[in-house]
Order: sequence, then structure tokens, then C-alpha cells
Amino acid sequence: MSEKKRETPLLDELEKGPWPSFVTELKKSAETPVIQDLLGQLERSYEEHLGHWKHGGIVGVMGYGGGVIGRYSDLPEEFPNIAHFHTMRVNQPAGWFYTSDALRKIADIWEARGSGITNMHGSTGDIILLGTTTDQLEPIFSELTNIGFDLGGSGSDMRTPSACCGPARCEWACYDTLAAVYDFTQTYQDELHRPAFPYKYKLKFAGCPNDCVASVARADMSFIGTWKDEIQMDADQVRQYAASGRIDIQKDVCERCPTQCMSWDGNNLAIDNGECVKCMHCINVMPKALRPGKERGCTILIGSKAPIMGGALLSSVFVPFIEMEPPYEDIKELINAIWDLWGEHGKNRERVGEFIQRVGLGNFLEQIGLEPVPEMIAYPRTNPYIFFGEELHEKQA
Amino acid sequence: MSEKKRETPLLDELEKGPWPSFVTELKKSAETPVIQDLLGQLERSYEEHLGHWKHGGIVGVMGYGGGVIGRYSDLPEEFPNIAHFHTMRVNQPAGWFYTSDALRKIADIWEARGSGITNMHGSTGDIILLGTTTDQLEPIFSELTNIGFDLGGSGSDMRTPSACCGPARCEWACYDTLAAVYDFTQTYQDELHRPAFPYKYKLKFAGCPNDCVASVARADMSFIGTWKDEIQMDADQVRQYAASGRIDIQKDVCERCPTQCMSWDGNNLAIDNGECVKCMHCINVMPKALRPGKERGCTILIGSKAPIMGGALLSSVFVPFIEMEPPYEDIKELINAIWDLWGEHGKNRERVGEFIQRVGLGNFLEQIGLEPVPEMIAYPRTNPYIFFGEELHEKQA
Amino acid sequence: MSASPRKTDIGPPHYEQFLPPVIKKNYGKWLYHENPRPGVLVHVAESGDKLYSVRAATPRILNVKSIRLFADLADKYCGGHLRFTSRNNVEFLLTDESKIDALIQELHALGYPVGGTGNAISAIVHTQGWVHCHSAATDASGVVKSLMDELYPHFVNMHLPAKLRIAFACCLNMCGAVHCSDIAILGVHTRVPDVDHVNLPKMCELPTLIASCPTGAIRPATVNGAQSIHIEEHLCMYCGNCFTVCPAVKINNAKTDGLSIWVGGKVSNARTEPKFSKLVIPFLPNTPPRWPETVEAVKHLVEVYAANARKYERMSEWVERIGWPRFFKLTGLPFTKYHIDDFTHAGETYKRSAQLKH
Amino acid sequence: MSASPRKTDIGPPHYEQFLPPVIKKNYGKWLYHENPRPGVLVHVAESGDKLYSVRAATPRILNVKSIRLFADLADKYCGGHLRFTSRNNVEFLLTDESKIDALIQELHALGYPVGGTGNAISAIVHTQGWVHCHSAATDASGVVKSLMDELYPHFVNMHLPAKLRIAFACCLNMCGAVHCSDIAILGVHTRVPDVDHVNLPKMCELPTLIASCPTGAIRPATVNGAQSIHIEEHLCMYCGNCFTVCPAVKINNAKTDGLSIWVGGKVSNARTEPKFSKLVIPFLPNTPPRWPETVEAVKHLVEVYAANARKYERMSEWVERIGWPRFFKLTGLPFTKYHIDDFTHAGETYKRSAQLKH
Ligand code: SRM
Ligand code: SRM
Ligand code: SRM
Ligand code: SRM
Ligand code: SF4
Ligand code: SF4
Ligand code: SF4
Ligand code: SF4
Ligand code: SF4
Ligand code: SF4
Ligand code: SF4
Ligand code: SF4
Repeated sequence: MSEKKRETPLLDELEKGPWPSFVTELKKSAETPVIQDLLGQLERSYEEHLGHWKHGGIVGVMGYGGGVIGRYSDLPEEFPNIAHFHTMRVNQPAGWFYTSDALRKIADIWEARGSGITNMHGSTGDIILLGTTTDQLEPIFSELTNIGFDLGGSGSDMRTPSACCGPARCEWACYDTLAAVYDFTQTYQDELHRPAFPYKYKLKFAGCPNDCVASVARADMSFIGTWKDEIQMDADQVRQYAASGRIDIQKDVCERCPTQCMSWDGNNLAIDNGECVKCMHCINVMPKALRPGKERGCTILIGSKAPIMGGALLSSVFVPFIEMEPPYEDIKELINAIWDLWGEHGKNRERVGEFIQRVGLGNFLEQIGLEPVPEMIAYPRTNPYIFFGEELHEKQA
Repeated sequence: MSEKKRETPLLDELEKGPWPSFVTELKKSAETPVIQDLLGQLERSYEEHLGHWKHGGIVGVMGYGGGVIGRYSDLPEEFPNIAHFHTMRVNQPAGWFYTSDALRKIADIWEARGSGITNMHGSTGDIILLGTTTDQLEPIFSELTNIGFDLGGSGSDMRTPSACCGPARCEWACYDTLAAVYDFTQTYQDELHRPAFPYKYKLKFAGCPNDCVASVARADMSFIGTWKDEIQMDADQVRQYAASGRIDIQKDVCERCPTQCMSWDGNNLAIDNGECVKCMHCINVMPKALRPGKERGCTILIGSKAPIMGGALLSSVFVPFIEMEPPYEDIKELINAIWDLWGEHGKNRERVGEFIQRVGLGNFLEQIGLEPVPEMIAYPRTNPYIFFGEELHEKQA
Repeated sequence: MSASPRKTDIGPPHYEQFLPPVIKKNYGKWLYHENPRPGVLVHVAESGDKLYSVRAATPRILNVKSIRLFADLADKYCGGHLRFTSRNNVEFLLTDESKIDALIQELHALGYPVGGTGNAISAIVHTQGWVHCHSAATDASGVVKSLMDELYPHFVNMHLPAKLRIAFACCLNMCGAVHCSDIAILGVHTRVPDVDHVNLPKMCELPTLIASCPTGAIRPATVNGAQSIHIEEHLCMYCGNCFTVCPAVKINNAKTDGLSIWVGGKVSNARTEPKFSKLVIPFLPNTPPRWPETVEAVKHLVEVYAANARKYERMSEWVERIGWPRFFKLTGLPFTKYHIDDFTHAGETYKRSAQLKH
Repeated sequence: MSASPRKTDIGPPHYEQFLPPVIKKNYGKWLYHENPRPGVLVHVAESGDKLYSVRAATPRILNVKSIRLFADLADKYCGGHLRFTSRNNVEFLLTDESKIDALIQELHALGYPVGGTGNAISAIVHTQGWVHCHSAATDASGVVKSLMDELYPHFVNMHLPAKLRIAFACCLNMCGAVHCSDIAILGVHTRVPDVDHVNLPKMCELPTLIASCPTGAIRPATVNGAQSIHIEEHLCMYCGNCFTVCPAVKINNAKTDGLSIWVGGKVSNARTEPKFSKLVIPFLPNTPPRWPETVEAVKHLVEVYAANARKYERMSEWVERIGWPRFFKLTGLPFTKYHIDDFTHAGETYKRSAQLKH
């Protein structure tokens, strides 16, 4: 069956149009039986409006619990070459920087032992090698490690951390996102490869509040760069922006500042930095004139996730400001404290953000030994249902 | 015991100072045994930091279930004259307007048959006659009805509605709050006097969005006056306010407008009325220059309440805009529909605001036959947990 | 009187009979108002007629003798017409401007100061307390009196940035609308109620009692043979709702009852939307007859607000502009875990962005 | 190769070896950037050095043959250096400005258009769909391809008021983080799953399965003798979480699966805080290969936004300025009960003020 080329009239429709076509990508290996079956099953899904994959037994490489997603066709007779079609998640280099050489090596391994199809990248950040058989997993793994790559996370483990390009390619990086993501990834190799948590735990590193890795929405722990002191200003450049006519400093900058802490008299821009909430807008609009301050670090937020099961969450402030200096001891102590507490008391498939809401942020902080500060909340409680506990009157006494 | 005057050293402290003293009010009847015991028990509470009232059997007047709050001292031996000390709630006249004559009549009745102590008024709005015995309830009731007064609500009934002074004394009233509160109170006398609901149901009528009766926070149904067309403006008066120097129209008015829909060029004030959310601020600041528009009516909101038990609620938009013309048929139909639904499906002691949240606003509207409109929500759902039900695909088909 | 046949369901008297002629004539035809001095409002009608309202404080607890005093003043100055406000002040309705001073003097002499209008602190909406209620964690009238003695200057003047609404409630039922006030004082119980197992079976319905607990802390239990309840201590937050439905579950506690302070609530739609008050002081001791700690705390909050808020900025609007971290800095109030919500919608109150002042 | 001893836990290669010399030299010393034309960024360092980044679209599904093409281009133009972005575009890193045009021409010729920078629509973050996932309600890559063919002009130009981020996820697990995007397309199941009672006992753990339901719709039940489950239809909102933990509970349904559209989410802290996307179109039919209804709907939303939003105003900021009622008017989308939240925090989404435009 996998001999003759399959007809894919529906998929062929998706080769038309200006946007690069994934069908074309698949067909670039049309000669292989695997891709023939993949195209065939996909065409079938397009006809029936139904997927044809199922998950079966957990598969993986020796000694790891994560990094491989087992996939099986539910039409193995018709599409024998994708009866097994597992995904391997390969931990991307920090900031997704590559050399042509490194990419070619990965390509060679994957062409020889897998479908030759990838995702660059998966939405957690990994290199996704899409489709191989169980017997190939070990060989691929050893060849990958030989060229210096390792698997990423899956299941209830620490997931592959990711970072924005940061100081490598961005003038706004308030800390070294690449150094940080590399350090934390290496430190937690065991937690990354061997699922032992109640559920997944994701880390994302963004160099500034623009949050170019969507850490506030998609990471159990979000490291967002920020600063403490004054925004650095080049007054001449401000005037040049004004002169250029491309932006109206009053309307486009001052009036869009969330705290209204800027004023423009037509010649001088004044910023009341004490009121600035480091939103980045003014800097974004005038990159030549304004830059983040010099006292830099990051805000650590905790708990974001997709809807399953209690509803989606954005991360919430956990450490308002901390300097990001290797070896990041204080942060690692916090992470370990969280993992211990959540690991012991978290329910199966309960993300840390949901765990915190269940036990209460106040109790959570107390358990991991962090002082509550008002930066952690949007506003204090409005309901009078306060669990004082015994301490209250002990305190009084 | 009630012969000799009681010592009240602690309460006496509260006769000092510029603010009128409730202790002084009590002592104005110091000669009566009832007040002697009331002062005595209260002094005792001040010594012990403990109240000494208990609720006992339901008491009331014949044929009514509401209007009287039964109270009993838990120290009847020591304070026999307040062993029974029930409160009678008397339905206030709309807007709390009185004549000296009417007040004297109430005073006479209450002095003769009760403690002589009142609250003008209770926080639902009633005249509170504070403290009498069970045997006096009927005589007091008949004397009150003879002078044209009736009892208010208590328990799981419609509570005494209240209204701001409205058109009687305020230039901003967008509908006749006094006519409305009187009409609804009379229409629902049975529901007011004979508790038959799952819990209390309060109505409050405010003539404009300033909401001087706190209806949005304290009424199961909040009638807040508003308008549809342009704010009426007297341009000269605007200039006079500017000239007076007492307010800075740009800073104090335009910049404080929640929708930023006003602009001031130093001579003319322009309002983009389509963007105005009728917040009243500009009108409040310049009452001589600005007035609500001419197409007037009210926004009906539903469901506010104190914390017990699911947490406090503010009322939410139920009817974005409706004219308030007697006999208010459409509104009464809605109220009856709500009472039927809530009456049948509401849990014991579940306020309508909590009921709506439990069954879902969408289902609630469907049941009472009101179309959902986006004005009812702050924003659409953010979670994907949509109960489509069968209709969806029937619709498709 | 009581000879005449029994009347029921007559409802309140019609308001019209209580309106002064100037109101009847200009009903719904008022043009604008001014606030010439504290406690005095003048409303001007399209007809040119003027109505003067003189607002005086009351303790809300009024002896009928005082009501008669008000009646006499109304006869003397207002053709017998007066009203009360939604915050329990009394308002005398005059047409003759020249009589205002005399009226004000008499009111002050009688101990009912005139004020509360404009950007002032008006009367404190409050509740029954130890004077009449069974679930009061503290007294209402005493706390209010102690507070207003100190805040008096803000009642007889109009120097604040905006209206400042204060409310008091003696228990979590919140009969005074403390849940939406600029500053709110709330009596709180802080200990798990004591169950009177002897009387409970006689006095209360178990299902209602069990259903009354917002956190489901009440479990049925057999205590020395009889059907009673057990309260899971760690689930109880002392709301007292069980006591409301069952007197045998005693919530009042002389040692541990106290007061809490809340700020930043609002009812009007002016500028910003209505909002709830937020907890700022979880617990203050119950110290009659003058509650000095509570009075100091509220006075301090008023002063910090008055010193820092902008013109026309309500307490909530000021706090939202500066942010809660700054609020706790400026007031010097400690921030504790009690301030962090842990009820149903707690997660909605966490700060879910990196927009911070450092 | 595989002869060498087995290595584990080595982690990813160190990033430094992949950085081009200009980056190594100016690491952390960038001064500012400019966006001279769509898809081209120039970053200027304190040293005066310049780094040019040329951003090209990919389908994210890349054949290794295409990866080699990119490698060749990197060798030819960038000394072998390239990177990918957090939205799955590829970026070529040049120091020689004069080579940019040639590179762009080659990329276009190969079918990888250059753009996506500045106030544009960049690549759509998306997921596996029918290409590899088991719970997909629809395909991912096909919908994304169909959308981007239409939105292409917004990728190669920078004419929008602000960045417009689009995301796609094929089921409620939302791997594509659609919960915080300007426009999000979400595959939805709309029917209660079919339970395969025969295989369920073999395949699944009952406690885990029962616990997996967010609404507690799953009850244990004995079906023809064997332990299985029963799903309370009225409690099921088709999230598919039961299927995630138990393949015997089949959520996929060819007839009733479809797509929904969400708008107004945001991640950055710029101006306004991050926020969730909101439902605007509850259901669109699943119509491969080109999903015309979905493409039309998204295009329409982009057009209405582009025509009405102010400069630097993200979708969410625009909607919040005009208000949701106006949004539904301008877009002509019907507002239904499905739009009204009825999950845990539903009450927080009701409009609790009288601030309305009439
Ligand atoms: C491959 C990937 C999508 C993609 O095409 O890029 C993916 C694919 C799957 N995700 Fe995901 N998730 C992927 C990123 C995400 C993200 C985005 C992110 O990480 O930034 C999210 C949302 C953020 C979050 O973590 O909440 C995400 C939220 C989920 C969830 C819901 C988790 C939750 O708490 O709500 C599930 C369900 C589960 O965990 O059982 C899930 C489950 C799955 C499973 C394993 C399906 C399953 O039930 O077993 C999918 C395997 C598909 C396959 O056949 O390969 N995936 N998943 C992404 C991982 C690639 C990589 O490693 O780089
Ligand atoms: C007298 C009054 C307070 C006052 O001093 O003014 C009052 C007094 C009581 N209220 Fe109230 N409530 C009074 C206005 C309110 C208000 C304010 C309002 O109506 O604008 C509220 C908040 C708004 C609301 O309705 O939610 C209020 C919310 C409660 C609650 C909580 C209801 C809830 O759903 O959260 C309870 C508890 C209950 O109903 O069991 C309650 C219960 C009570 C009881 C009956 C105590 C009880 O458990 O039986 C109090 C009787 C005190 C006594 O001994 O006389 N009272 N109660 C007010 C009625 C006077 C009048 O008729 O004018
Ligand atoms: C008499 C009274 C209505 C009644 O029928 O009893 C009343 C009367 C007026 N109110 Fe009010 N308000 C009255 C309670 C309220 C309440 C309810 C409450 O306090 O519980 C509110 C909502 C408070 C809140 O938001 O928490 C209220 C919010 C306002 C506002 C909006 C203030 C703001 O900026 O938020 C205005 C407009 C203004 O003051 O500029 C206003 C304005 C007015 C005006 C100027 C209306 C007018 O043109 O006549 C009246 C004189 C105000 C003054 O005192 O300076 N009235 N007003 C109430 C007097 C209470 C008292 O004795 O002090
Ligand atoms: C390359 C990349 C980071 C990376 O390591 O991969 C990146 C790079 C830059 N981002 Fe970003 N952002 C990148 C993803 C993001 C994301 C994440 C996402 O889209 O999932 C966000 C959050 C989006 C959101 O809020 O939903 C993001 C929000 C921003 C913003 C804030 C925009 C706003 O007004 O909200 C800026 C500032 C601006 O654009 O003025 C920004 C600005 C920038 C600058 C100008 C920073 C700089 O000085 O170099 C870079 C060029 C932007 C451009 O494309 O014009 N970047 N940026 C990502 C490119 C994705 C792509 O291929 O299109
Ligand atoms: S998050 Fe900030 S530092 Fe990182 S790439 Fe984006 S703008 Fe630059
Ligand atoms: S960074 Fe944001 S908050 Fe700070 S000054 Fe600039 S615009 Fe204002
Ligand atoms: S609510 Fe409006 S109409 Fe009524 S008194 Fe207050 S300001 Fe006047
Ligand atoms: S009423 Fe409020 S919203 Fe309308 S124009 Fe005046 S200030 Fe603006
Ligand atoms: S607040 Fe509580 S204690 Fe005070 S009157 Fe109301 S119910 Fe009684
Ligand atoms: S006090 Fe409140 S929380 Fe405690 S048991 Fe009683 S009802 Fe439950
Ligand atoms: S969104 Fe759902 S269907 Fe799509 S990849 Fe993620 S889990 Fe699979
Ligand atoms: S689809 Fe979701 S809601 Fe329905 S039974 Fe399964 S888990 Fe529960």
C-alpha cells in the first residue's frame, strides 16, 4: 500500500497561496513510505473531519521518564508505516540560536532514523522531532547526545525552560536571559528528565516587561526583567523623535503611560520615575531616546497555565524584585522549597498556580518562608472571611 | 431594682464630646424603668465586652409575618423591664419627608406603648421603634394604622423599599423616585408583610448615577436613574466656572472623565455624548452649567447584598435602560417572573444575586424571557467551558 | 383610637402630604443647587424659587422627646416641614434665607451640629450593636460616637478632597453597608463558636444549621447520645452565620471579639465604578467606652488621605492611583497574610502582571 | 557514533558556541534598534557595530531538507549564524547590510516570505492538530495556513495600529496559549464524550478519571457487570480532560467538533496589564481544507480593528476603550448566552455599575 503515491486532493489545496505550506514540507519527502502514510492518514482526517491518533503505552529512552510523546495511528492496517509515530522533544539551545553546522547534524540524524519532519519549534520551546518508532528512540538519543544535544521535558516534570534572545540581540534585556535559562536547565536536569512532580512545571525567562516569551501566560514560573531606578534618557533624541513627526510625544507617549507619570512641554520630557510601573511603552516607542534604568533585575511571577482544570491563570507576583546573579542561590532555594511543598501536598495534575489558590497564597508563603508584601496582590481581601487561627491572640498577648 | 437609678460610669463617658450622644438620648427618659434596665444592661455589656440579647420565638402582629424583630434579654432577672424588647419596623414615607404633626403622633404612640427610643432611621430605611413587649404589638399597630402608617419588612419577604429625595429636592432626578417607591411599595404590600421568599428582597430607588441610597450595594433590585441623549449644557455658565477659578475645567473635569470624552479649549467645552457613560462627574462639579439629558429613565441592576454567605455582591446590569412611567407594567412583569423563578428554585436563604450566579446569568435570562445584551457584562467569558447543549447543532441544522 | 376597625396593608402614607409648598410647586423643576456653607444647601428652581436645606447631625438613636424638639423647630422655621437623609441626618427645609442663622444656632445649642454636606465626612451609617442585636461583636453607637467626636471638624467643614463615607457594622452581616464605604469599621468574631450541645437539639434544625456554613465547617455529630454538630476548627472563619440560624451555637466572645478596618469602597458611579472596601487592619481590640485604638486608626487614615489625595479623588480613587504598596507605606500599616484573600475568588485578587513600582 | 559510552543529563549545548562574533563582542551592549523595513531589524551597539536580523516565515512544520536550505543561506549570508523566534519564525543574522536584499530575494523565491516585525501580524503560534495529536477538534497547520494566506499582507507590511498576535489551539488544553492572544482560534468539542465501556476497565484508572472532570460530571457506574462510569450530560462542557487521562472516553466527534474565536488577550506589560482573550464567536463549523467561515471571521475582526483602533492600541486596549457593547455593534457579531461566563468566577464578569453608553 505504501508503494504507490497516495492521492491527497484536499491537502493539495493547502499548497496554494503565499504562506509557506506544511503540505509542501511533508511532500518534500514524498518518496518515503512514512510520509506517504502520514499524508494518507491526514487526507483521511480532512475527509472525515476526524483525527486518527491515539496515545498508548508510555515510551521513552532508558532512565528518562520524559522527552518522548508516544503516538499510534488508530488505522495501523491502512497506514502501517505510522503505526508508531512518536515525537521526541529535544531541548533547544538558549534563545534558539544555531549554527548551520549544528542544524545539519540534527537533520542528518532525524532523516536517517525518523520521519525527517520537525517543528521548529514546539510551543514550549523544544525542537520537535515528529514521528519515529520505539526501536529508534535509543539510537537517536545516543546520536543526539554525541552531538551535544539532550531531550526536553514531558509529563509531570520540569518542562524545557525557554528564554527570549535577551542581551544577545536586545538592548532592553534587564538580565542575562540566556545565562539564566542555561544555568537553571543544567541545574535541574534530573527534574527535567524524570517526572516526579504532581504535574508539569514550566520556567520562562523574559529580559524585560515586554515578555517576548509569553512567560506571564505560559510558565509556572515567569522571570520578567525589570529595573528599579530612573529610565535612561537622551533628551536630544527625544527632541529628534518629536521633530521627526512620526510620533506625537504628548498623545502617543505621555497620554498612553499607565500611571500618567510623564510630562512633555514641547521641548523637555519629564518622567516621575517613582510612579513608573516599568511597562516599557515609552521605551518601546522611542528606543533611541529611552532605555531601562541601570539597577536591573527581575520580577518573579508564579502560576500561569492553560484552562485545565480550574481555569486558565496568569502568573502572579512572587518576588517583586531580585537581582539575577549566578549562581542564583536564593532563587534556587525558593524553587526547591516550592517543589517540596507542592510535591508533598499538590494533588495529581494540580499545577502550582492552582495549588496556591487552593491552599491560599498567605499559607503558601508562610510554608516556604517568604514574607507577604502588598506587591503580590492587586488589592487586599474584600470579604471578611478571615482565618485568624490561634496566632492572632497569641500575638495580642 | 428598676427603682433606683443605675450607675453607668462607662456610658457616661459617651456623653462627652461635640457629637450628639445616644446615651444622652437614652437618659432623656432616665425616669422610666425600661430605660433604666436598658442603660443597666448596656453598661454591663460595656464592662464585659459582651452583648446580652438573644432572639427567641418569632413575634409579630396578626396576619403579618414581618415587621417585628423579637428580642429578649439574656439577663431577664436583673433587667426585667427589657426581658422582652422587640423592635417594630415602620415603613417610612417616601424620601423620609415628614410634617411635625406626623412625627408628634408617632412619638406619642411610642412613648405611651414603647420605650420611647427610635432609630431615625434603620439602614433599610424604616422608622425603627426600638423596644416594646409582645402584648403591645397589636395596640401599637392599630394606632399606627389609624394615623396612616404601616409596618415595614423583615424576614424572607420584600423589604421596605427606599428612595432618594429625587425630584422633590434634587435637580438631577432622572425619574420620579418618590412616585416609584410609593407605587411599588403599595403594589407589593402582601409580599412586604408576609414572608414567602427564599430570603429577603430589597428595592432601592436612586434618581441618578450618584446613587444616594446606595442601591447598587444594598438592594436586590437597584433602580438608578440615567439618560440617553446629550448632557444639557449652558456654555456661559461653563465659562463662569472657568473664570471663577474655583475649578480647573481641563484638570478637574475633562481629565477626570472616565471615558475622556470631553475637551476644553479654554472657551468651549465639547462633550462626545456617544462615549459618555453617564457617570455624573462633570455635572456634579458644575451643577449650574451641566444637567442630565432630556430622554430620561433608569438602569435596573440586580443582586447586591452583604457577605452572607457566598460573599458580598454589587448589583449587576439587568435592564440597561427603561423609561419609568406608571404603572410600570413591564418592570412588574419582570419582578413577578423573577420572584416565580427564584421562589421555586432558590435555596433557603439564597439571595437572588447568589441564585443568578448559581444557575448562570444566561440561563436565568432565558427562564424569565429576557434577551442577553452585552451591557449586562463587563466582558465575555474567558474560559472555554461552554455548555452548548443540544440547541447548538439544532440551530446549525 | 384602637376602637376603629383593624386596618392592614395600607402601606406608608402618601409622601405628597409631607412636602412643603415650595417643593409641591417646583417638584421636578429644580435647576441647580449650591452649597453656600457647611450643612446648608440651596436648591434653585426654574421658577426662581429657592429651597434652603439645613442638615443637622443626629445620633440616629433618637428619643421621642428629641423628635418633638425637631418638630418644634420645623414649625418655627419651616412651616412644619423636615426630612431625614439616607445617612440619618435631619434636614430642615426653609424658604426664608434670613432664618437660617437662627435655626443653626438653636440646633447647635440643642447639641445637633450642622454640617455633613459637600466634601465632608457625613454621619456614619451604622447598626444596633449591644443596644439591640444578639450577634454584635462590639457596640455600634459607642464606636460611632467616639469616632465622630474626633472627626467632628470634618463634619462641620468641607475641606476634604471629596466626600468621605464612613460606615460601621457590628458583625459580618454588615447591616451598615460597610462593604462599599471609603472607610469601614467592622466588628469581627475571631474564635470558633461554642456549641451548646444540651439546647441545640431543642432549638435548631440540623439541616438548616449545617447548610448555613459558607465553608462547610459544620458536620453532624452525636454528642453524649443526642444529635448535635461538630465544627471543623480549621474550616471556620467565625462569620457567625450558624449563630444567626441557631442561637445554641454561640459566636460572641468577650475576650476575642474585636474590630477590623476597611477602606476604598464606593457606591456612586462618579468617575469610577462602585467598588468594595478592602481590608487594611485585620484586628483591633474591643475597648469600650471609647475604643481609642480604632479612633486613632481611622483618624490616621483620614489624615493620610486628606494630605495626599487630589481634588475630587475619593479614597478608592486615591489608593488606586498610588497603588496598594504605596498605601501601606504611607499609612505605615503592616501588611500580613490576613490581607491576602483566600475565599472563593481569591485568585482574582493576586497581582497578575509585572507592572510594579520599585 | 553510538559506539561511544552512553551520555545522559548533559542538557542543551551551551548557547555561546552558536552566537555570531558580532553578538559575542556586543553581548549586553546593544544601544537601540530600528525596524527599517518589514522583516528587517537593525540593532546598533554601543561600539557602533550593527547587527541586521532578517525574519522569515516558516510553516513551523519543517522538513529537514528545508532546514538544510536555511543552513546554506546562513553560510552564504551570515557566517553560518541563524536563530528561530518564540513565534517560530527564522531569523538570519547579518553584519553586511548590502547582502540583505539578496537574502530576502532568495527567501521569497524559496517560499519563505520576510516580514512579521513591528506593527504587523506575525506567525500564528499553533499546535499539532490532526498531524500528531489525539485530542484535536480540528487541524492546526491547515487552519493556520488558510488564515495566513489571507492575512499575508499584514505579515509583509507594518500598517496595523500595534502588534496583532494570533494564536491557534486544537483543543481546550490550549497548547498554543490562545488564552492570551489578540485573536485566538480554539478547536472545540461540543458533545458529551462516548464511553467505550468495554475497554474502559482495562485502559483507565477510575479515581483518576473521575477526578479529571472540572465540573464533577463523571460518576462511577456499573455497566453490564463491569465497573465503568456514567457522565451527567447537563454537567459536561466537553473539555476533553477525561479523554486526556482515559482514551476510552472518546471526545472527538466528526459531526459536532468545531472552532471558536476569542479576542482581546495580551501578554506584554506595555501600557496595560496582561489579560485573557474573551469569547466572541462560540462556534464555527469544521470545514477543511480551507475553513472559509473561520478565515472570513478572523479577517473581518482584523479589518474592524485596523479601521477603528488608535495608534499603539492593541486589540484589547481598543475594545476596552470602546466597550464590549460597541465591539459587538461594530463587528456585527451576535451576543448570546454562550458569551456570558458561567464557570467558577462568572459573577466577576457581570457589569456591576451603571456606567453605560446608551
Ligand atoms: C507539542 C506541543 C504543542 C505544539 O505543537 O507545539 C504540545 C503538545 C501536547 N500537549 Fe501541550 N504541548 C505543547 C505546549 C503546551 C503549552 C505552551 C507552552 O508550554 O508554552 C501549553 C499551555 C501552557 C501550560 O503549560 O499551561 C500546553 C498545555 C497543555 C495541557 C494543559 C495543561 C494545563 O494545565 O492546562 C495539556 C493537558 C495535559 O497536560 O494533560 C497538554 C498536553 C499535551 C499533549 C501531550 C496531549 C496529551 O493529552 O497527551 C500534546 C501532545 C501532542 C503530540 O501528539 O505531540 N498541553 N502545552 C507543545 C510542546 C512542544 C515543546 O515541548 O516545545
Ligand atoms: C435594624 C437593621 C440595622 C440598623 O440598625 O439599621 C438590621 C438589623 C438586623 N439585621 Fe440587617 N439590618 C438592617 C439593614 C441591613 C442592611 C442594609 C440595607 O438594608 O440597606 C443589610 C445589608 C444589605 C443586604 O441586605 O445584604 C443587612 C444585612 C443583614 C444580613 C445579611 C444578609 C445577607 O444576605 O448577607 C443579615 C443576616 C440574616 O438575614 O440572617 C441581617 C440580619 C439582621 C438581624 C435581623 C439579625 C438577625 O440575625 O436576626 C438584625 C436585627 C437587629 C435588631 O436586634 O434589631 N441583616 N441588614 C437594619 C434594618 C432597619 C430597617 O428596616 O430600616
Ligand atoms: C440627602 C441625600 C439623599 C437623600 O435622599 O437622603 C443626598 C443628597 C445629595 N447628594 Fe448624595 N445624598 C445623600 C447620600 C449619598 C450617598 C449614599 C450614602 O452616602 O450612603 C452617596 C453614595 C456615596 C458613595 O459613593 O459611597 C451619595 C453620592 C453623591 C455624589 C457622588 C460623590 C462622588 O464623588 O462619588 C454626589 C455628587 C457630589 O457630591 O458632587 C452627590 C450629590 C448630592 C446632592 C448635591 C444632589 C443635589 O443636587 O441635591 C445632594 C446634596 C449633597 C451633599 O450632601 O452635599 N451625592 N450621596 C443623602 C445625604 C446623606 C447625608 O446625610 O450625608
Ligand atoms: C524575536 C522575539 C523574541 C525572541 O527571542 O524570539 C521578539 C523580539 C522583539 N520584540 Fe517582542 N519579540 C518576540 C515575541 C514577542 C511576544 C511573544 C509572543 O508574541 O508570543 C510578545 C508578547 C505579545 C503580547 O503582548 O501578546 C512581544 C511583545 C513585544 C512588545 C510589546 C508590544 C505591545 O505593545 O504590547 C514589544 C515593544 C514594541 O513592539 O514596541 C516588543 C519588541 C521587540 C523588539 C523590538 C525588542 C528589541 O529591541 O529587539 C524585538 C523586535 C520586535 C519586532 O518583531 O518588531 N515585543 N514580543 C520574538 C519574535 C516573535 C516573532 O517571530 O514575531
Ligand atoms: S522580552 Fe524584552 S529583552 Fe527580551 S527580547 Fe523582548 S524586548 Fe528584548
Ligand atoms: S515605562 Fe510605562 S509607566 Fe514607566 S514612564 Fe514609561 S510609559 Fe510610563
Ligand atoms: S441620587 Fe441623584 S437624584 Fe437622587 S438625590 Fe442623589 S443626586 Fe439627586
Ligand atoms: S458624565 Fe461622566 S462620562 Fe459623561 S461626560 Fe461627564 S464625566 Fe464624562
Ligand atoms: S450588623 Fe450584625 S450585629 Fe449589627 S445589627 Fe446587623 S446583624 Fe446585628
Ligand atoms: S462561624 Fe461561620 S464559618 Fe464558623 S462554623 Fe459558623 S457558619 Fe461556619
Ligand atoms: S491543543 Fe490539544 S489537540 Fe492541540 S496539541 Fe495541544 S493537546 Fe493536542
Ligand atoms: S468532557 Fe470535560 S466536562 Fe465532560 S465529562 Fe469529560 S472532563 Fe467532564
